[in-house]
Amino acid sequence: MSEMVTMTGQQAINLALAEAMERDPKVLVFGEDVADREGGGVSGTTRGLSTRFGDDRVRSTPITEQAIIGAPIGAAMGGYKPVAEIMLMNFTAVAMDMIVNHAAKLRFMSGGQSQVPIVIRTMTGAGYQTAGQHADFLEAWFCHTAGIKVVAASNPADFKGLMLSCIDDPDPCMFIEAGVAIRTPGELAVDQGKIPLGKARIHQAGTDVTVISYSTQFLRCIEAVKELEEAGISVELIDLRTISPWDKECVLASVEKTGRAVVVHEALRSFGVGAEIAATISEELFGKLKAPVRRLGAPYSAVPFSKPLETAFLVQPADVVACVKELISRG
Amino acid sequence: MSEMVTMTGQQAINLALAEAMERDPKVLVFGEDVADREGGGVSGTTRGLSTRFGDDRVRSTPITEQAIIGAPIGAAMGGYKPVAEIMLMNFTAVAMDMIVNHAAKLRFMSGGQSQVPIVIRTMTGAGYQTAGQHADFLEAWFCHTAGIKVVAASNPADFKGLMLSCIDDPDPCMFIEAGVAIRTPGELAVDQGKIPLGKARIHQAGTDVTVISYSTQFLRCIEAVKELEEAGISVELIDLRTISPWDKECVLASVEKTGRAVVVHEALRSFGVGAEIAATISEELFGKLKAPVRRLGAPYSAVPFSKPLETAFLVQPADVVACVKELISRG
Amino acid sequence: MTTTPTNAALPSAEIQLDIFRRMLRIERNDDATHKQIRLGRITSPYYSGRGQEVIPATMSALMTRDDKICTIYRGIHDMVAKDMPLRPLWAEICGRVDGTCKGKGGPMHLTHPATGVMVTTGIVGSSMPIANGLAWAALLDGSKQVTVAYFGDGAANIGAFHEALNLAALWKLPVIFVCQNNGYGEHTRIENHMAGDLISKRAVGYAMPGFTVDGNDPFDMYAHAHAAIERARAGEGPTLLECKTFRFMGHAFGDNDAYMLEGEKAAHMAKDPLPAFRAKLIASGVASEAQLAQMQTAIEAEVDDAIAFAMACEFPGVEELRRDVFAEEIPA
Amino acid sequence: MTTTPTNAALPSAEIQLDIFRRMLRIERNDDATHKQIRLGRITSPYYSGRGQEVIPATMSALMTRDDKICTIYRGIHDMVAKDMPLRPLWAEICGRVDGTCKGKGGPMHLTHPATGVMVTTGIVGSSMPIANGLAWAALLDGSKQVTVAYFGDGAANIGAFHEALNLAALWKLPVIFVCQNNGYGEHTRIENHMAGDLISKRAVGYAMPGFTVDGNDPFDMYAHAHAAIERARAGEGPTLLECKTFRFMGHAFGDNDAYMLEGEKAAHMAKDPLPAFRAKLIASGVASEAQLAQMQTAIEAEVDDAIAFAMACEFPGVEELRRDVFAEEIPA
Ligand SMILES: Cc1ncc(C[n+]2csc(CCOP(=O)(O)OP(=O)(O)O)c2C)c(N)n1
Ligand SMILES: Cc1ncc(C[n+]2csc(CCOP(=O)(O)OP(=O)(O)O)c2C)c(N)n1
Ligand SMILES: [Mg+2]
Ligand SMILES: [Mg+2]
Repeated sequence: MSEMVTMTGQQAINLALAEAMERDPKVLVFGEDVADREGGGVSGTTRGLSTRFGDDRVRSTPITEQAIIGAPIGAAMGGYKPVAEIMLMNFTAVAMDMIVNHAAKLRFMSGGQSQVPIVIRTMTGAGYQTAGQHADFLEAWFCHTAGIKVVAASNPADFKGLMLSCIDDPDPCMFIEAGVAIRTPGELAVDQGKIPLGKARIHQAGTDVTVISYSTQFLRCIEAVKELEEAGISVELIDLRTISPWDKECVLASVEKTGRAVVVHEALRSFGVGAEIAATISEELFGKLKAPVRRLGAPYSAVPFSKPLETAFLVQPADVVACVKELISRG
Repeated sequence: MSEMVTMTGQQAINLALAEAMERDPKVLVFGEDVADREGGGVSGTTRGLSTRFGDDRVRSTPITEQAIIGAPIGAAMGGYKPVAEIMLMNFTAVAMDMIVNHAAKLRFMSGGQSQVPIVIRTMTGAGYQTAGQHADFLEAWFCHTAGIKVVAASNPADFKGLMLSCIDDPDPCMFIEAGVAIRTPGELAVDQGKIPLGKARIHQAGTDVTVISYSTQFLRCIEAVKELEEAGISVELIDLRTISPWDKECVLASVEKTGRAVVVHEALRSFGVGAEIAATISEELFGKLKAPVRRLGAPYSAVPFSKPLETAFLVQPADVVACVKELISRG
Repeated sequence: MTTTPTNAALPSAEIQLDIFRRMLRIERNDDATHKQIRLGRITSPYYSGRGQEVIPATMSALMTRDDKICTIYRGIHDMVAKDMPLRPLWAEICGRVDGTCKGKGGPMHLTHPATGVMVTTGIVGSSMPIANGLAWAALLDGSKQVTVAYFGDGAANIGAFHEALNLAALWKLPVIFVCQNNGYGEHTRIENHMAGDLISKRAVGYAMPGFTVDGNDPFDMYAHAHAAIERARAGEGPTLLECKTFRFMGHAFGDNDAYMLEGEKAAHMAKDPLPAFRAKLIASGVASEAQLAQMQTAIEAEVDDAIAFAMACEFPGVEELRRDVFAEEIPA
Repeated sequence: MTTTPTNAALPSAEIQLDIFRRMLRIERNDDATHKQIRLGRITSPYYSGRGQEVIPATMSALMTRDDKICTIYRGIHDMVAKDMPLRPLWAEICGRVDGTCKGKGGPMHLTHPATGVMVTTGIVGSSMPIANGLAWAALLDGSKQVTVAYFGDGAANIGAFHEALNLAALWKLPVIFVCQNNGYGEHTRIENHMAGDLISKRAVGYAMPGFTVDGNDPFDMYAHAHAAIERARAGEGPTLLECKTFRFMGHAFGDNDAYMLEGEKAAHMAKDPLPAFRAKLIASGVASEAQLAQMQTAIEAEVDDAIAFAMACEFPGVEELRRDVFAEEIPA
């Protein structure tokens, strides 16, 4: 077994970028403030890369989100593997045409002649009182778009391993760096390598209920599960990691075993990723479930500013605990 | 009973706009080519309005989707009720920031001080070989956004009645004018008035299965249902009309009765509107269903150009028939 | 483009004093904000407008209460200049239910239509297309109202800027595009984010008047703002004002300044427009030392009162998550 | 801005002939397309480039096979000018599996990297930001490759135009922004969609060279295109060329022309650049009547062959819906 080190997700992503750039001269980093002259990223995730790999490969851009995705698309078709940063996920709205109508579709529309191996890194998540336009989880938009993969890790090992895979993937990937998740330290092997896309991770095995989550909300589920274990409830906890394509096989096998499922995410509950997962479980395991599949997500509102509202907006560990207990109580 | 007339959805929308403009001088129409000098809209939906109500109230714009939504937002806050056209739904991607980060959120973020009573009209739908960037159904994006209503009618009466309601609604509405649906003639009362938002329409009552659909795909379901009736299967067919907020009460009551449900839409099946509806039905009617809830939607690909592919991409009446028969066959 | 308009308007003594009052109100309020942050009473990010006071103070001195502004996350100075009352402003910053937005929007989305603060956006560039709509409404109303869209130098590179300027010029909308060019977009210097030397030159492409103004000089600001507002009120259309200035507190309050040129910030702070204008008012006899001291005391009292008020307010209840999503409350 | 560059390059006789060949290939192919539409063999919308031949013909005469273009729905003339082979082009238009894109993209998304046709977009303005990336790649590669982004006058008002031009100028990317200004965006005349008189003036805001060119005059086009391409290859950055022209077939083939000014189209067609240039080549002795007739015969044979080929091809099978979504096929 390799040596373990402790670091934050941000540091793990930084390592992944550095390793990929070291290995492959075609890997580029691009976005607002990403170069060291500008501080290596608004929260330092790309710090040191321009100094090490040069300003040609790590370039700060104007505030110009359409161009920030457009140029990587073109560069990718020119043989490069650009990792582009859209500072916050809400700003993907400004680049939506480039992401959805172009990056995701060019391979298909060209009959396979064009490939767009870009990675779009983006931060998001509530909890910092940044209010309505800086904290949305919008992964459902991209999951509903054919031709782009969507990844949202919760811990440093996955951030590193999945970033390495996204960079090498021949297709566009949206890589979500949730604020809380990338700042939470964790252990990973010094030589942590690629982790395959599309594969969930069973964080812990259990028999009574399956809890499925990802990103920051997964961390809140870990807390909830501790409390549930203390109450004698055995939880199988799954970190989806890749949201599209998601690991149906893993989830269905788990719920087939436990008979109960709760899907938890930070995004709006309505029309969210949880709907697809819950609908699939209910359909595929019809007649085999002990209880209805529950979904926990944000209420139907914008992210509020005021701290008590922001807290109420987020699914809290206690909500997960209550939901699981209710399911178990149904027998 | 009032006299009935036959017209297309386009004509019905035109009537609704004219009536609303006649009644309320604050109603404005805005978008690319919408004035008569430019032909009254790329497919003529706004024809005659600028001649009748003046160029101040009906204005053709540059190709400038961010400004096409931005200006109505401001005008709405200034007391007007703009109806803005984004020619095709794929181009909402260019205006996504204005729609999602602004129109949908300003009321909430301002604590109720701002209101944005705009209507965004937009065409879409496959079947015309316009390929990957001109035919997407993207309603799921907007359903997953708090603060905007999403409407997609299938027939002239609903197009008129719902448009009248959208214009009077104090909040932003996305009004989907699917190409096939707006061109299909139908009957409506000469004095067709408002139809409330959020209310589904039971097109026909039935006992064996509930089919839930909207927009063009609803028309294909009508065909399917005819065939099913001939096969002795009694279908309750629901036209959702408003997709967000959708009429949960109506749908749940129906499926509680029939015990079986199929949701059908033209958008991608994955992470589509059908997922929310299916997940809700499965959850709320747990233990009361005779069969799993099925969802029919497009495969996970861009809209293809070639006719045979385009046909295969769309859910056809035969697919609905097969799906319902399979559900019934389960007993 | 850098020349002062011919027949440049000069601010009267009264207006000079009014500009100074607004500047001082911004600065005192900003200073109080730093204190509250240090006390841990404000936990959200704060984007200070300190150093940029002259721009909104002068614009506001020329605007009526009915005139509108659309501003950005770095916009509290714009609101204070527009005479937004401080009690609800502070209550909002503190997330209280008596805030202008009931605590739902916070400092990045402060809104107060009663004083003409229509939109505060956190999305770079998005103030401009919306300002066009307010101006369009005024035009249709036949009113003389003008709308000011504030934005930064970084925002001059985003698509919304271009779309908004084209439409405004094409339709002769009564809007003034006021760029507060502080030389940086977050940590990126203007020469690294913008092609071309002057933002005002971009007006050429829309056949719109565009001027580069000393945004720290109330007289230069006044002359250009006056001409632009007159133009807009006369139905002659929009103007682009590039107002050069500097932000004394960096991007977000508490950021480190490593990305700045050495000595750059100190050099700018040495030319702080607030004490400079104060000295000028006294030297030119527009105001007395005592008068300005009294003004300051009054402003500080207002700020202190607002903070005390805010701290005493309640937080909103969770039912507020169901309110103001739509006009009609969402059922529990 | 409207002046021809000093030391204007003149096309050699050989290049003049090459430009004409490309123009004729466009026109003959376009004419054949009309026929196939009338025969009901093409059912998708068609956006004809008839009337605009000189622009891509001249650009292409100056480009190597390795140079790239990014074009738009009205782009078949651009592709034909770039010498895209007609067989796979026609197979694509007819939705056949032997089309360049296996029938998945169709005429609005025709792509053929082998001849440098990298992207064809149906979204107004979106060719430009992507062209920047191809140019950026060439720059990093240290190659002399240039990228041309084609777009229309209407596209000059959308945000992507602005963002792309700023970035290209800032980074000195080897890209040429070629606006085919045909005076209309769908049914809207340029004076009703654009503020300002010349699109080329928008280059001023980016300190980028910008020129208004007679897009129907191969000599004027050549001089400007030559200078722009040389500039790009020399690492001096992008150029904006506004090339004035007219579309003879309206927006979409079969549209009515009610929105045009009376006599406008007829006046333009009377100055059809194709016969005019043909006459000039003969008058100046660059080519003989017989030579050009032979050229035409050869082109017509190529077009006929391509159509026959396309019609004989198979349609793609439904399994193609699972292919090319990702590199890896999606399991059934
Ligand atoms: C569309 C968008 N992209 C990026 C950001 C992140 N961001 C916030 S402020 C800022 C800098 C803006 O600079 P400038 O326009 O000069 O205004 P200033 O902050 O200097 O007042 C950036 C990049 C954003 N809010 N919106
Ligand atoms: C973003 C976007 N908005 C609207 C459209 C619809 N549309 C297609 S072509 C066109 C006109 C474009 O005009 P111009 O740029 O002048 O090019 P031309 O067609 O004249 O060659 C419009 C509005 C579109 N395709 N994309
Ligand atoms: Mg700035
Ligand atoms: Mg045009």
